[in-house]
Amino acid sequence: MVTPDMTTTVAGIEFKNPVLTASGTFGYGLEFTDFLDLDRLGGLVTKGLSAAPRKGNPPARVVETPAGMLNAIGLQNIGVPSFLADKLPKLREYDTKVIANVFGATEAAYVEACRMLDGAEGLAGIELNVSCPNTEEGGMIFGVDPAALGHVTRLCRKETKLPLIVKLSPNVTDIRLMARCARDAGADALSLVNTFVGMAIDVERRRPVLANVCGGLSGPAIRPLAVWLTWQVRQAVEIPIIGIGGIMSARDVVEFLLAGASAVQVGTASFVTPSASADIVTELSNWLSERNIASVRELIGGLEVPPRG
Amino acid sequence: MVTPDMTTTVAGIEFKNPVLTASGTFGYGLEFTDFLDLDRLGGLVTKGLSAAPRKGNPPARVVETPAGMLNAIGLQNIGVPSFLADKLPKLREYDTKVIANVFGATEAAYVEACRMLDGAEGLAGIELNVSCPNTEEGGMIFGVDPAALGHVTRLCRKETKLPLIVKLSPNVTDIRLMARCARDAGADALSLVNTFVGMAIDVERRRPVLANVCGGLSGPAIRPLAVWLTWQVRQAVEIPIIGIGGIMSARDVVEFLLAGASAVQVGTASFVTPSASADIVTELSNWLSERNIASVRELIGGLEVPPRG
Amino acid sequence: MTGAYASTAAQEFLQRAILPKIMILDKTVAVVSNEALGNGNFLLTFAEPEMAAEMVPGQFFMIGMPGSGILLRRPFSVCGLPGTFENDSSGILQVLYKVMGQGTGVLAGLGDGAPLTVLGPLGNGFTLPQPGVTPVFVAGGIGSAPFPALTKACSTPPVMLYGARSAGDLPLLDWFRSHCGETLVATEDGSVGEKGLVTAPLLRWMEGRDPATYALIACGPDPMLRAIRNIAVPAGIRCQLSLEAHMACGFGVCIGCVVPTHGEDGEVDYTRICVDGPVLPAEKLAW
Amino acid sequence: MTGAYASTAAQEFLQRAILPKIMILDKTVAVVSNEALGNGNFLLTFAEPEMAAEMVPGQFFMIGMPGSGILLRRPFSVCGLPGTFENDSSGILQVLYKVMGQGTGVLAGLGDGAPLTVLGPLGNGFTLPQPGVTPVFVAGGIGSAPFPALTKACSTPPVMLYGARSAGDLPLLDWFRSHCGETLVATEDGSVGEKGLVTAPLLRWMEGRDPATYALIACGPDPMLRAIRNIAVPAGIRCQLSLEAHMACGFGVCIGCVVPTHGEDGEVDYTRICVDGPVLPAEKLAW
Ligand SMILES: Cc1cc2nc3c(=O)[nH]c(=O)nc-3n(C[C@H](O)[C@H](O)[C@H](O)COP(=O)(O)OP(=O)(O)OC[C@H]3O[C@@H](n4cnc5c(N)ncnc54)[C@H](O)[C@@H]3O)c2cc1C
Ligand SMILES: Cc1cc2nc3c(=O)[nH]c(=O)nc-3n(C[C@H](O)[C@H](O)[C@H](O)COP(=O)(O)OP(=O)(O)OC[C@H]3O[C@@H](n4cnc5c(N)ncnc54)[C@H](O)[C@@H]3O)c2cc1C
Ligand SMILES: Cc1cc2nc3c(=O)[nH]c(=O)nc-3n(C[C@H](O)[C@H](O)[C@H](O)COP(=O)(O)O)c2cc1C
Ligand SMILES: Cc1cc2nc3c(=O)[nH]c(=O)nc-3n(C[C@H](O)[C@H](O)[C@H](O)COP(=O)(O)O)c2cc1C
Ligand code: FES
Ligand code: FES
Repeated sequence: MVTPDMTTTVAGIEFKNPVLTASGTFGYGLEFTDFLDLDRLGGLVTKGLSAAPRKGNPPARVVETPAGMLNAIGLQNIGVPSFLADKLPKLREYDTKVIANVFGATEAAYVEACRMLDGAEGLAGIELNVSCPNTEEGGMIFGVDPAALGHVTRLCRKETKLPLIVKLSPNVTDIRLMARCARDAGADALSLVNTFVGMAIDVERRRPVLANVCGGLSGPAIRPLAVWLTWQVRQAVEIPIIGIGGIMSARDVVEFLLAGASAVQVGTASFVTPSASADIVTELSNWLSERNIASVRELIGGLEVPPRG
Repeated sequence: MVTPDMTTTVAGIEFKNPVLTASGTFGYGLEFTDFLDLDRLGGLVTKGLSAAPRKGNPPARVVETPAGMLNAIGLQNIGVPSFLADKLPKLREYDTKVIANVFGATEAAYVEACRMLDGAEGLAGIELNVSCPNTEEGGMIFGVDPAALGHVTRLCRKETKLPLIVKLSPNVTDIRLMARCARDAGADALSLVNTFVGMAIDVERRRPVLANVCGGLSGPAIRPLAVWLTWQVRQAVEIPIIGIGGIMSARDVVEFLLAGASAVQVGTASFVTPSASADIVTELSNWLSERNIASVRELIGGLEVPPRG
Repeated sequence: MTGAYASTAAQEFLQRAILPKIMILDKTVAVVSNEALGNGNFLLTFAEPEMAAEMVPGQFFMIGMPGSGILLRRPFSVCGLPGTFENDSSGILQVLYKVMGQGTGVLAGLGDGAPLTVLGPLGNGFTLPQPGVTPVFVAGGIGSAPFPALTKACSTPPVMLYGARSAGDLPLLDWFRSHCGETLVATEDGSVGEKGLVTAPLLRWMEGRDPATYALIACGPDPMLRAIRNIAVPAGIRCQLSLEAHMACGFGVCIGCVVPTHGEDGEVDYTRICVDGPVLPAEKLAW
Repeated sequence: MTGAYASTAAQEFLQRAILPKIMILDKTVAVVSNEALGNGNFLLTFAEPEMAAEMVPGQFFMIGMPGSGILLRRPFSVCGLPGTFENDSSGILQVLYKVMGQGTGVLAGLGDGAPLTVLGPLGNGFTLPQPGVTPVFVAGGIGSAPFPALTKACSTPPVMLYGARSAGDLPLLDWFRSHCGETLVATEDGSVGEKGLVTAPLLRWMEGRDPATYALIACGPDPMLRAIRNIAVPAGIRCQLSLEAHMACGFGVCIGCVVPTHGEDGEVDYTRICVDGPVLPAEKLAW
């Protein structure tokens, strides 16, 4: 049994393993210290941050659906200044890569958040959330309009020397087009996917369950869709991909790696089992050893597509 | 307890109840006579028919995913002539509405299939499948390109006096645009949704599970997405909608009706429980009686969206 | 006067909030028993000594049903702590639940020995009224769940006001009758107690009493909690409400379980009830 | 000669196919027992008299596990019909299964009394060899599942060639040893029987024998079935293969479960094995 090499590099960031936690599902990281050792993770992505704090949507904000959940949190967050003052100093004590997820209602707001974060000690990179479906001003337009996506990416690129990861929306006809726009505008890597827009109805009250009417679908239900989009983007661009969507186990991680992701993010699973991300690191390491796979990087893009017939 | 009025009208077709079966999940109807009385159904939609028979994709063609399944059947079918000669005469013996689902690799093939079906005795309408993700020639381009959709719909509209239902693809950035194009081109009604494109990987063999690489996701997993798209289309056009996606129970039917559908189609549920469609008719009738709702039509578009705050 | 009591309640609340934080445990336990109490109400028992040792009344668990296909865990208050229903030393814990939908439906089908994943202790729990202050409980139906453990923790025998739609929805009535100082019942259909809402006997009980001598603690459906808030806050009565909200995580990270509260800036804040609740002083709510 | 035997097999096959169609039943049954046989193999027993009365060896069920979150049912051959393992009149049916993934994992956890949804009889079943023709079974691991019922239905004692990776993967070895005319075993690791693939003892057994005196019936992994097809078809030996494919429905409507076969037009056809199989004459396969 080999002890597999779990390291992977995305956007110039060296991760000790390919398992990161997804934005909005891991708070600011510190909430999880009861459940796992943050040092075990490849990295963590913060809750979406805006230049100023935000209060978010009225409740109800979450509801379960078959093998998934809808959320319409509305990007409630403490704002970049509080993150830099209260959270990042504590996160620096851990040996894991911290990535700030950033959004804005306008291009100027994106730019301002990136500028505030640039040069922050202990920050490994910025992930631009151009794809949150849950607020009118949450950047959805940037996620579905190629020109808008390219423009906001280019502006943010100028504001920061940090590695820049653009998180794509799945709610588009052709994600390859969006991937190319983000790359051309200077993205170092892409992460995908954010949630799919969905809706649940309380049939007795004849009302949407969520106050926001629609919400974002996450969880195992979306995994086959996310794996397909990862594979599609892999064909379209050469920059690294972080795969996201419904990952619950090491097997699921391997699916994304084979489809072309260089790392992954664990989202909803952390709500179900708070230690899920760290558990998956252990499970993945064992999975590789059992199969005598020396490096996790061997799996990246390793999907074989046999000729038809 | 009232005996509710279950009738509903879509595209000028009067259905005895709003529960139809979805194309590709109910064969040609006759395969289900062991399990239910076809007379109980509002209607049935045939497996997708092309002018000439087709052999479909190599196996594996189906695989389960969380709360869903992927299929890449590749539109294997007996062709319109066999349908007219062997199936339709037998279906005429039942008191239910038969709708032919039609597709083609080219505009000419769509037109030909519609022309062959026009005037067939016992056929209540045609559903154009412009949205099958599983073959290179299966019409996906018509499903995602507004101009192509409008054009093929217009051509088919000219070929047949039968009510024309256009079945939309969910794999688009803005389904409202597609809905408007189909309506402007002469569609009497819209049905939505077809399957979402997805992929599953056999991690041991490092290959796609499906020989076709990708497949279409159906089942409960997609229901929140389909309900949202139904509601979106409801805001965009006034022609009737048939709601489809993950319906397993009467409660799910009500969700689609409230979101704006005038009828629904039951798909994957018929694989899980062959009598599902008829069971749902009974369950829906009881659901209405228990709540003293006199007509199922009261539910259509009945969603209340409270003001925010 | 209103202000004085309100701030007392808020102060007590803050005291509770600065207690040293207890570690949240995530355990897999086996069902010890899952007793049907009629009308879809069940009493679920499992043993988890470490959790039992730390938990206080008003806190809750997130309970998962592995292998059921249900994704998220479900929140349930602790109903019985060791000593509430029986004296034992094995860390027995009880949950009183009602079948409402899919998750509770699956739970109701579990037999002895079935595995559960249990996350807890979660939330803040109740602030115990000072000795000499009479705790006045107001419970609506399954909202009675947290009160057995709380009854045992109170130094003064509480008054229980127990309301529900019908007799079958008062699963713990006998227990409260034998453990509370006084138990007043109201059912909407009048099948037991007086006919109507529980607020009617509550108002009668309050009549002429000095608000300094008692404190309200309520748990039940939102309309009931609103009605009680509207009685208590203007009258300056100390009042804690145990709230419900859809939850994904239960430990503060999804920000899903918020309720609108009065923010310091005078505007509405959204407060997570899984960490800052589920118990909030009535005057905080901005419904 | 090749042609002659091949067409006999095809004819027999067609005869079977035009038997009057039997109604497919959809029933909810309770687990009678779910016995672990080691190495992830289980023998599942339930009772369904109506189905048991109609079913023939080689047919299969689609089995669903309500409340498990598993969407589709899973296909399993009938292993035991009334009288196969025990004589009883209560319509006892058995399924032999191996834990492979999520569905079989859930199945393995079910206790007595757990509900199952069972659809059947499905598929065509085996064509019984004529009296005097020796049935030669070739089973790979869990592919032995349909053979107990078939053994009992044969008028001539069959020869069993039983192959697997290792001793633990031969769950029914003792049963076959005491019910077949002859039982030859091969394991890849040599832990029981000869070391290697089951085709080796098969070829030795066939050596010098007149193909008119026996008929092959095989069930197991695809590579094994292919090897047997490649032995049988060129030699003109009657050979039925019981196939597997991913299934959604099991009764012919999803067109998911196809295998490539030689079509009448000389091109490849896709044949649904849930209705036109799972048993096909080896010469039909266009692998
Ligand atoms: C802090 C807290 C303590 C609770 N304590 C108890 C208790 O002791 N006993 C008891 O019977 N119930 C209690 N509840 C309510 C209980 O959690 C819900 O009844 C349960 O989640 C319903 O789940 P379901 O799957 O059966 O219903 P479904 O309606 O099928 O659930 C769908 C979704 O809605 C959520 N949901 C539905 N109703 C509620 C609700 N009232 N509150 C929160 N989420 C809801 C579910 O969690 C799930 O995500 C408590 C809720 C909270 C927040
Ligand atoms: C006609 C027929 C008869 C069968 N009889 C038996 C039997 O008697 N005993 C037994 O142990 N097994 C039998 N199998 C195989 C059995 O159906 C699979 O092992 C089982 O479906 C695996 O399900 P899972 O959820 O545990 O595996 P997973 O791999 O988690 O299943 C994922 C999906 O793949 C499908 N799948 C996976 N492996 C197979 C397979 N080998 N064949 C078909 N579908 C598969 C599943 O049905 C499911 O849709 C039979 C298959 C067929 C087609
Ligand atoms: C409650 C919740 C909040 C989220 N908040 C954010 C966010 O602030 N920024 C962001 O980019 N993605 C956010 N996401 C999306 C996740 O990061 C992730 O892309 C998505 O949940 C899919 O992964 P999963 O299926 O593993 O959960 C959120 C998801 C959930 C469920
Ligand atoms: C196996 C399978 C085959 C299908 N074939 C067709 C088809 O031929 N034509 C079509 O328009 N839709 C086809 N569909 C899509 C269904 O009609 C339906 O739109 C989809 O399955 C979503 O509904 P559901 O979630 O209830 O299954 C097929 C779906 C499945 C699962
Ligand atoms: S339930 Fe997730 S923050 Fe409260
Ligand atoms: S399994 Fe559906 S057609 Fe065979």
